[in-house]
Amino acid sequence: MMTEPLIDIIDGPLHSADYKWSSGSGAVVEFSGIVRGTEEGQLIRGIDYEAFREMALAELGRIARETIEKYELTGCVCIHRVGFVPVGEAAVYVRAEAWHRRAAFEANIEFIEKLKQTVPIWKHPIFASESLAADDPSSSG
Amino acid sequence: MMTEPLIDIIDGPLHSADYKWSSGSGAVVEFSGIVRGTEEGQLIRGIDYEAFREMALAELGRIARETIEKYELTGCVCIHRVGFVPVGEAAVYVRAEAWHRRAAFEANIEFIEKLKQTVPIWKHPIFASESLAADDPSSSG
Amino acid sequence: MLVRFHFYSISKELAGQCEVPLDVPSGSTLGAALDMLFDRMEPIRPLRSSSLFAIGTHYARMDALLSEGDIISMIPPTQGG
Amino acid sequence: MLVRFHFYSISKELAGQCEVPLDVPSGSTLGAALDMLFDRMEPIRPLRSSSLFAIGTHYARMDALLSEGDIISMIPPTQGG
Repeated sequence: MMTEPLIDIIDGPLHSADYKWSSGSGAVVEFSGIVRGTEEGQLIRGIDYEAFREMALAELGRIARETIEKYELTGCVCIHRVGFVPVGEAAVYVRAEAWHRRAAFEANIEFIEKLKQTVPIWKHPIFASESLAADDPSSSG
Repeated sequence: MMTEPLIDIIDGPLHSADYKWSSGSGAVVEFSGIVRGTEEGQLIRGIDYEAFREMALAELGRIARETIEKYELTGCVCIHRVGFVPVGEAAVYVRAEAWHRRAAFEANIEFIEKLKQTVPIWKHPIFASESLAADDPSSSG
Repeated sequence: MLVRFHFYSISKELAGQCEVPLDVPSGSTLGAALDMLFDRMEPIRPLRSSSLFAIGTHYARMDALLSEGDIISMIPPTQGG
Repeated sequence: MLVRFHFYSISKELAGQCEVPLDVPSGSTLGAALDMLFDRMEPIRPLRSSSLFAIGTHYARMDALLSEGDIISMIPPTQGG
């Protein structure tokens, strides 16, 4: 029986340990993409992610099923966060499980490449300067 | 300042979520090597790992420092479990953190290759048949 | 027949709205409907060549035939991950 | 001078013990000490070519000079990970 992927788009913090791995896996490779502190050389507070949710779920599911089949994965998880993600927190999590580690690594790398190409999710950096201006009472009226 | 690795050899279950990632990481790649249910075609209950502990720690530290330097890692964790590890549980955990995901993936893959080559740890599979014999009162007296 | 265009990210910002209904001739292709859309909405024209388009939740080619009520999403370059 | 050999895994099983002390001439190399060891301990001889050897916690070459009290570990092919 073909492995079913676990795919989700969530609005709050990502807890990868919540997703148990499958029996039958010999290698589990996990990737977490973390929001970095700068965007185009400027300090940011975080990134606001926008998604076309139904299609993003459909695309992630399609990529997952292709990857499971190609690499004979025993498990596959992909969770993408939307809304505001502060610097230092994970915006995306991909897990590939396989009998051998090489398949798990290659599957994970390929999953993320494909995710970046076709999944309808966009980012809007929130610059540190913006937030400081917004927090400054002297500039609010 | 060079990133310091976190290296350990432990006797009980491995909880990778206990090791927080570093600020400054944009990509976190984690590998868990899970004990599989068979060894040389025979069902097993688990694997008993034996280590030359001081040297294994020294070798893991050496590999970690080499990998950190080569891939400019912002974080590096390696935990190897010793003693009996049941089927389905992780025997080894490697994490590489970097600014970009490619470095984190390559570093992790290389770390495990090196670990397998030089770290003095050995495995002793505990076959299902052995355990059944040991559990069987009719064969114990 | 009526179809609806949905906009996201930069296409939403430039369109100034997230949704536009459009009456197109029955049997229109996606490409023909887009020609009509971009004729009317000058601000999003520069994004056409870099964007993909989906009918429902699937990417579609320009020769795809539209049906009454289709939702066509304009997908500027994605940035997930 | 006295050095000690430590055995692990299959080398421990074949040696039937985890540690063997050996008196070797001052200034002996690792290779010379191993020749003495394997002369005495026939059961572990088949493992020599596939094993590495460490002095303390570092892998050592056959021409490494031993010191009084050194601990030499016989490392059969490793299986971690």
